[in-house]
Amino acid sequence: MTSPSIAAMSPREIIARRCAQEVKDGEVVNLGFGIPTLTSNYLPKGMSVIFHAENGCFGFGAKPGTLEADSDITNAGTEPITLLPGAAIMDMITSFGAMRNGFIDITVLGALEVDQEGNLANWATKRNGKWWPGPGGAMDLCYGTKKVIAALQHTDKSGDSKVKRRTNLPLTGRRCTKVIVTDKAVFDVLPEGGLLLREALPGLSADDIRAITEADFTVADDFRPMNFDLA
Amino acid sequence: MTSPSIAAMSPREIIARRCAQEVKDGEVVNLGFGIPTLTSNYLPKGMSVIFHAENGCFGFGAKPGTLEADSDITNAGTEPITLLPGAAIMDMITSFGAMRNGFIDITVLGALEVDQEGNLANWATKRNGKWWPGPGGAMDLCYGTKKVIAALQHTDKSGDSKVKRRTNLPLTGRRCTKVIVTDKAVFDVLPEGGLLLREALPGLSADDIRAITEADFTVADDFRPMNFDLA
Amino acid sequence: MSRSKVLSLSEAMVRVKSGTRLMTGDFVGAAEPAKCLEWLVDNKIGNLTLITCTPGMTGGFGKGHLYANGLVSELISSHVATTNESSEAYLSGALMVRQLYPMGTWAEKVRAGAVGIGGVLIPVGVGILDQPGLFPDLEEPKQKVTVGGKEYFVEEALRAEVSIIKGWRADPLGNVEFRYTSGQNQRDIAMAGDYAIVEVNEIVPVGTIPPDRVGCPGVFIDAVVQGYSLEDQHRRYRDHWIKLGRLQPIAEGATP
Amino acid sequence: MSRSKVLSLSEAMVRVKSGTRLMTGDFVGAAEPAKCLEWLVDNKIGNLTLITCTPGMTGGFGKGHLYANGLVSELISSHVATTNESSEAYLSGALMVRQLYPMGTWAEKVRAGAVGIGGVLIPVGVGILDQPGLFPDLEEPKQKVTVGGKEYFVEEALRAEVSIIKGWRADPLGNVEFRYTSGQNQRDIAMAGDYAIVEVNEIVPVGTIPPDRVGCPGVFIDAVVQGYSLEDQHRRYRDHWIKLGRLQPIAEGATP
Repeated sequence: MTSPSIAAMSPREIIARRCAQEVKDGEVVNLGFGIPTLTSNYLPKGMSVIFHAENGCFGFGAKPGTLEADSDITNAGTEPITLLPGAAIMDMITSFGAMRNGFIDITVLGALEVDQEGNLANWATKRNGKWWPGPGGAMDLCYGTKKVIAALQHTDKSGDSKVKRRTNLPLTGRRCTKVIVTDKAVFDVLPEGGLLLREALPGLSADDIRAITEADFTVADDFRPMNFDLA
Repeated sequence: MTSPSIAAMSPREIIARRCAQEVKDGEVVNLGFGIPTLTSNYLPKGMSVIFHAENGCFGFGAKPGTLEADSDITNAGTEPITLLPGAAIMDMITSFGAMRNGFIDITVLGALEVDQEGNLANWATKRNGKWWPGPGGAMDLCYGTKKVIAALQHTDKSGDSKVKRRTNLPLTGRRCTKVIVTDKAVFDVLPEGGLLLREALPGLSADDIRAITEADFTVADDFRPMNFDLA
Repeated sequence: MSRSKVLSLSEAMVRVKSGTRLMTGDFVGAAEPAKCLEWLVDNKIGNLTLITCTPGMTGGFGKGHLYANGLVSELISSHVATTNESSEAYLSGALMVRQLYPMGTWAEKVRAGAVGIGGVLIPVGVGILDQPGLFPDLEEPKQKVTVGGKEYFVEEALRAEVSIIKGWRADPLGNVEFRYTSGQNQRDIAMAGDYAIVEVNEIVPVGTIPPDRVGCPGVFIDAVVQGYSLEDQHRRYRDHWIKLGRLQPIAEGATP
Repeated sequence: MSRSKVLSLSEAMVRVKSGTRLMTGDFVGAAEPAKCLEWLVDNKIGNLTLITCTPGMTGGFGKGHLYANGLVSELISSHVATTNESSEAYLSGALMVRQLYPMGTWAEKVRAGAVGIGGVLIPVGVGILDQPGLFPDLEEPKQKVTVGGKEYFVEEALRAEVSIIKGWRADPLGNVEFRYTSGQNQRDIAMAGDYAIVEVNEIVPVGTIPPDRVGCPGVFIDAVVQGYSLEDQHRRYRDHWIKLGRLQPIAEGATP
């Protein structure tokens, strides 16, 4: 893998790389679609985690080559996957039971908005006067997963903060988010609510983050720049 | 198999043989413990039924020889069984789901008492002031099985009728019994409640049955002696 | 002897009529009963209420054709937009969706219908999905109950008139074996239908499937129909995955 | 690398203490975690609340020794008398049973605990098990709810502090494979325990158990302990079945 400088990275790559640092060896991990999926590219070599797919699998591996793709071995996004040694197939209701019941250690989920209470919104926007597109498995993940990481760009196309005081979108999970990772900053959500700024993109100060963030936050004593070991 | 005359049969054998006549080719059958289990000995040769075991099996066969007994192939009474071609293993919750949801065509259940409304009681008598011994899977069977056959001796040791006007024991199933088979008589339970005497042991008249039966009943137009094809 | 449950596609599918409440097995288009779905499109069976995990896989595949052809009038699911076709039908008002369920809730509701219980108590989404006005087409507010001091949704069992699932192989008794992640909740779906059809890659003699490899006992199945061969199924998915950019195109000269 | 979950019997079983709320897998004594049960008897771990399908197999086998030794103070089950030992303990007043559940209800309650739902709506026994006075030790009447015009019991999820299940073989990740009817609801029991132990006939390297033969994923298991070999297990059951008259004694001179 090439090791670009942070300055040369896309926002998606920054988020994915930083999310990867939240994952611990041996954990059971569920990655949502989009940016979260990229996270798996940046886990340290030698780290062994168990990837969970909602449709009913623990322990899947990389995407197969086209001719090796087996249409009966897929992930929750209908993508072909491979099964690693030690993988386990289960039925869907057991898989979602595992999600509700705290057997997933960590999930990285894309978000439309998060807020300073840890509320996460990612399933519904208004289109033609209707809520669209639906929760899929994201509410189950937010409900039961021990550590929910919200992964999103810090601001929308107009430059408005997606890290809100209070989101008004229908929620995916109430007070579920433990860590917010954006392309500009990393916040912890405190157990009693409220955000703690832990890191910012190198070169950005806490005040720079305050200028682009709607939510209130305090600054960690050990506030520091994001650091990717690109060696 | 020897073919004894009805006169020489034990009450248990009479009941089991008569219950066997209720089973139709191709049906899914669950036999309770005791007399009901004996029913399988008297199914016509060439009849193919699917035996269900609550712990999670369709399509089991005869008891194995001692040295062939596999301790991981058992029925709901922890007896070793064999698996016939076409057998299917399922988990216990699916098995009980099948029972509640009408996938069992017929069950033969022992009973302490039945009554003329089709109520069946077989799980509880008072001992030391407590209800004893418990429903096990019998309530699930009574709830969901399409045809419940109550199999019991007509009278208790004191000669009192076990076919009651109304049983006062805790019920296993309310209005669930379709047919009552005793060592003396066969009754249908009418859809709106009430018993219809269909058969009696050869030599017994409808009045003989009335003399030993607490429940009220009407007599079928085609009332006739029980008949076992003993050829 | 038990009669064989093997039927032709149309002998089985004639059970699905205009207006049928239909449940299908699949997970976002994986392990869909492809031939049965094609039959519905070919025969223009419409006004369906479709109970399914998600609308399916996008880009003109499987269930997507049902929405594109206007055959589904109501969807009971966790999502409206895993296919562009369903998304458009929903946004245009052609596809009614009374409420959306978290996928795990949807699966538990189907299972409740499968195993003859009235429903389940679901904690997911309490305080969110019961917000007034969120689902304006709901006739009554979502029922809740408190157990052990915690509030739950009372989620009623879901059942269908016809269920169609997809297996790998089945025998004439209807016993079905699944491969890998294709099992999903297919057995529950079969059990939750008044009439259950399984489409398989292969029909095998009784006794072929080991008893502990049966994923759906034949007792739960009414009809077995022949679907695509496993090889053809792989080819269909690989081709579609290439089209969607999920797999690399096969290089010129390689043997597909 | 993931740490191996293989532990010695006492390393795992030390989690069970006097007063522990314990759930065990088995069906009337079939597929019981035999060595773990023996450990409880040997170490006289008492005052247990035992959640189990039935008390076990009668005649001095497995769980029966727990009641005979007065180690179980409360039983949550479908039956009190599948063992003489439990029957006597119950009738003498030594074994508390607040209420008895239909076996299918018991299994659904365990599953609810396994999959993180609050409970299930059960139609079985409505109008029977809620008769006043039937279970005098019940503190509150059974909760009911009406859904779709039909009345159901609200049956709350059951969970345990420690769950012990029995499998055929397991790998160091905790993946468990079951043989034939021994799967029962063992996976649900593992998931419904805060700490889950599996006793197996054989411990095998990771990768030995094919992914679609895993009956209980290792993610649900905390400890794997070595039990009797499969051969010894067969012998134990055959001997007991002969003792109970369920199998014919082996003729003199035959090889056991």
